Amino acid sequence: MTDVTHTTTAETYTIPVGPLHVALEEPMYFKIDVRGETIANVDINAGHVHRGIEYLTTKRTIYQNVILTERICSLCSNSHPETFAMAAEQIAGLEVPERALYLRVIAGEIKRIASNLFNIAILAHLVGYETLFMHVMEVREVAQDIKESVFGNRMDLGAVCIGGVRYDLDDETTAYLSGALDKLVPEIDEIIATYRTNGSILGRTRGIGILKREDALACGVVGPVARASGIDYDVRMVAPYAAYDRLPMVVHTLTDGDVWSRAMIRLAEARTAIELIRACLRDLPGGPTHLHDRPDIPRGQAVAKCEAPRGELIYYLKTNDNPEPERVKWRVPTFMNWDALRYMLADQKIADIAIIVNSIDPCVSCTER
Amino acid sequence: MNFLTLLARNLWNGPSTEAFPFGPAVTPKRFRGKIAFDAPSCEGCKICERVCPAGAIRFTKTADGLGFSCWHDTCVFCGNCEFYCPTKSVHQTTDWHLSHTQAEKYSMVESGLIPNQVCVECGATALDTAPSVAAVKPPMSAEEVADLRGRCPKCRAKFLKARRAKS
Amino acid sequence: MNIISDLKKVATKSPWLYRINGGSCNGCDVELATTACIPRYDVERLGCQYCGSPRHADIVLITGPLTAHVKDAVLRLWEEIPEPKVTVAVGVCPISGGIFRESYAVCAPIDQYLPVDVNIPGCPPRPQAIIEGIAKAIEIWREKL
Amino acid sequence: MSNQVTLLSAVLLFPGGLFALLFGLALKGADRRVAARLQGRVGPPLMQPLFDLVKLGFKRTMVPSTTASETVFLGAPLVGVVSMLIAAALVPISGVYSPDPMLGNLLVLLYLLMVPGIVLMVAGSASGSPYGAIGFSREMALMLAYEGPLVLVVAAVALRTGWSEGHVISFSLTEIVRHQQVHGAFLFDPVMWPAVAAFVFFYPANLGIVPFDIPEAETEVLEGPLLEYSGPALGLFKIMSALKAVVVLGLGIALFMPLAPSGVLGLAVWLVEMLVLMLVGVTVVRVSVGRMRIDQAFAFFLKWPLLFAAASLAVVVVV
Amino acid sequence: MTRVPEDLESRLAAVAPGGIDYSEAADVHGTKVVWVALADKDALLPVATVLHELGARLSMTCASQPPAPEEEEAEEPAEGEEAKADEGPRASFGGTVLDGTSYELAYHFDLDGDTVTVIAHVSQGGEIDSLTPLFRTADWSEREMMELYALTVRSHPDPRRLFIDPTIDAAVFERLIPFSTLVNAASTKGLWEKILNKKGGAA
Repeated sequence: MTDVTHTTTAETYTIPVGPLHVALEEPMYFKIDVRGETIANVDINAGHVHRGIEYLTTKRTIYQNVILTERICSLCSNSHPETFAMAAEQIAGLEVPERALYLRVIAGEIKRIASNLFNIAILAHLVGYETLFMHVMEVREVAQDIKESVFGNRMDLGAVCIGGVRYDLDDETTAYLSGALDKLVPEIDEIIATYRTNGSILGRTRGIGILKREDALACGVVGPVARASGIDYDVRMVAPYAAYDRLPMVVHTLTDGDVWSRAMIRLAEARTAIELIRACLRDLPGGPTHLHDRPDIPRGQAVAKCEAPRGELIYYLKTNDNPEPERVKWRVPTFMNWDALRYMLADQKIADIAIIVNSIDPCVSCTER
Repeated sequence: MNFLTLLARNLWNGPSTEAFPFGPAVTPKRFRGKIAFDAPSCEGCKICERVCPAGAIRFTKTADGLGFSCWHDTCVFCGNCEFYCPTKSVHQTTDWHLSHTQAEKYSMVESGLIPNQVCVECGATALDTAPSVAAVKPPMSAEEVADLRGRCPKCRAKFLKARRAKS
Repeated sequence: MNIISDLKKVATKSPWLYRINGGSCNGCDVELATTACIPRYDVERLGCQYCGSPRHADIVLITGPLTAHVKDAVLRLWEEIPEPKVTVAVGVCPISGGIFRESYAVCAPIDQYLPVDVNIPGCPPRPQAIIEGIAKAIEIWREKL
Repeated sequence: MSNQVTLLSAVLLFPGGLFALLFGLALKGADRRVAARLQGRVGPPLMQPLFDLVKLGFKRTMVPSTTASETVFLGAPLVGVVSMLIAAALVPISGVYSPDPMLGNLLVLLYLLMVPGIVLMVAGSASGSPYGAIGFSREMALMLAYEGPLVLVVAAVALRTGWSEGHVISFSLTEIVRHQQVHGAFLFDPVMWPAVAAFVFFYPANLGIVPFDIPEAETEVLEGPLLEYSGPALGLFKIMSALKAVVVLGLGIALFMPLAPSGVLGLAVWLVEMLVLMLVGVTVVRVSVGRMRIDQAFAFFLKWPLLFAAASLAVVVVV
Repeated sequence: MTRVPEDLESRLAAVAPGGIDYSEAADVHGTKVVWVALADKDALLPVATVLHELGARLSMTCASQPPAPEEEEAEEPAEGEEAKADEGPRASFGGTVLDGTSYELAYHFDLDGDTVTVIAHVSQGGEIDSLTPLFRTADWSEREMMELYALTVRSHPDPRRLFIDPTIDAAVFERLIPFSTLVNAASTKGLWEKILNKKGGAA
């Protein structure tokens, strides 16, 4: 394991990054000891987005919680209610209709496309490459339009309910959706080619913020961060849920573990997500989209997990005889990946701080709840 | 170098900027915007109040009847109310023009009133809610529903019981 | 007198935006970034520009329910923005606390701590709604100049 | 007496002062608008930089409590503006205006061109913020990197002019311009091509645009030295940078392609040349690349531009 | 990384002399979910060691304070639950009194997709061993347990607060959950009076 402990000496001085910093989409606070332009030590001070949601979940009914968990974070806002609902369905032994399983995949993968493209765009922004940033964001707008036209909101889909999904696809929306995907495919392919060859991007991301495989295992990192460090782990593959076992899933891995690898994994997954949605549209079975009424959730406990855009998301739900759950606990991918920043930032340049932090696609609002 | 082609394409195709705010903005049909309440079709079950995660919906009992209010400054536009409403008397419109000055903060409310009525049968004062007839078999005709509606909950139950006995 | 008011009119063509995240779920922030930075909405048409320093800001957009941990930082930052400025609350969280109201860690509504001029409810508001709100803010800003 | 009036008007009205300021703002506006078009946007109105400036006039200047010295904090941008006003009066417009020798020569201009960088450094450190400090060190590193090649480029031009005019070296911009009007622009002189190339790299660095906007990188050091400035004081920096754009581009034209008819037509041609230089050399560059890291930029300047400039100089000396 | 081995129950039982309550279920895809309740909380570290050797990843920990069972046991217990009812409803497996003040700690491990949840009960004011020597990732999870509950994690390397602001009192969950009167997202009365008044004024 790499040693990441450093001592502060006379030549170092401390710069604060955050808590409100333009380069960081969200408030977080690093104290960084630097020697010249090189990072000597990083201290992460967390808690700026702690809203006490775990406490709130025990004050809301299970049906309100589906929406509350959606508001934990807007970038993975479909994964939270989906996993929560999966846990509740497990406790109640509910059989979710087949059509709903496919519709859940569609909602999840659309969020994945938008979320990954957002991260890729921000990378370009941090590199100072505004045109590329705008271009990727424009491409992402196609996914945003899908969300708004099919689900009714650009961020929070409200797709999932306990026992199924709340939305349905009719002929019009299906045609719209597949048309939009056809538009996305060449654009994403072009973006992949750009990130693979562009000198400005390569110069700032290759060999930067490396996380070695053994360090990645020690930190227990998940999602694209793990897969970029050569760890072949994807919840959709190892513990299939929804309809993933019937879909052409591909897990992408790279071995370099640098900022660029993580970006390329995200792009590849956005591309795969399109194929998954297309497969869903092709195989979409008929039938109801959700169980009727509001099923009772009896006393019990369950663990459920899914692959959010940033990695494994796990929920623990414990219910008793009240309409409110007794305890809801979840662990988001960034919770695991954050700690790995210590390894990635060691001995890097100040200029790369934001780029490296962004490379784990940090979701502070998820992590701090 | 494929980037220069993108620049050229941008120049050639012209700006992709939307006309808004100088022109109209496109709103998708399914957009989940402002809440609208239709009092006459409401059954008064208050399920919307119970499933609203943000506490934006509140029913208040007044001298005139049962008041419905939804405060848009705390509503999260999730659509739970519409999804669980048995009659869809609460629904989301596509209206997103919600920005307002601070002075208007507390008037961003959608409200409605389910008025009181006098029961045609027993003369008691009761709410003029829509009767819950979706599960009634055989289905009721419009006249029957209107007839049922004029009664208080107790007399409605009696009415339905009598109808069941007949069929 | 006339020249001053003409100049003020010119000045309102240059409202610079600054975003403060008071512990939001990202939704409003991402939508703000989208609105402010991408060609589809291009607020630079209105002379708007996203700025990196609070000192350069004219219109400050606050998102999030103002968590206990971030409250002091937000208030301090807001103080650092030179007058005249217009404060806009984006999303229901800063306006009322939204879905997070009554948590032990949330201090919303934000108007208890600083004067808010415009509210843009939504969860999150769509970019067009944000532009509409910014237009309202520019109106108020003209009065304040 | 009349000499002084001419001087004063050259500094305050034309070609420096008001004229250079308005033209510089228009150049910046054109840059922003064309950049927007290249990015697929509508973009701001042409005179947006002017609107910004007017707006900043209405805002309050706040002096941060961390400031070491208020005088230095507020004085720095003023020094920057004054230096650029003088520099603008030093740039010849071929066929229209040649600067008074009283004001100085090419060497003075080079020194004046260093002032904005120094002003930014002073401003950054006076603001007392850690980002200002990083901005300071980056600005210094960048200046060290690009001043070297620039000096060699200027030396090459000065030597080539001087030798063919019969003396060793000429630091008079007027003479350099006249020489080219007679013997053809250096732009078309193969010997000078490497120097032109080196100069092309110099001016984005000097103007602080991508890929060399490292000291002001918003996402890294939050606009660095300018972080703490607001209101009119920030406006002064905007004025400084608008003037600097005119000076640097004007210098480029004077050094390499001062071919123009005289009179109003000459001015028009000069304006168009400036605009084209701005759009091709600045706008297109800044929208099509990302930012370099300071160590990358440093290494870059010590490689290609230095090599090019040295090559030109060597050829000039040998031939 | 390996999946849950066949003999996991016996392996875990071997290192937990106090006894374990083991149950295992698999979903349609064969993904296993294992629940292991420990009779003795001090068996946590040896049990975790076994899982660590299997290549498990500590994916989450959750502390909770189960409420005291309500006083309505008069009605007949449902079938199947009889055995549990006989054990005495007031104590957990292992005998920790469930009076609303004791803690239930759930440690969720991931074995290449399978989930193993180890549950330990700790009485009020008790201590639990830190898993940080085995799992680097336990650090934050355990800090979180400590800031939410009045619980001590023995030999934790960095027992500072993690997310919660210092101005908020310690053990916030114990203070708020059992005793709070706020329920069901109901908005405060004052707020609604403002809204209703405004409406009345406008009409």
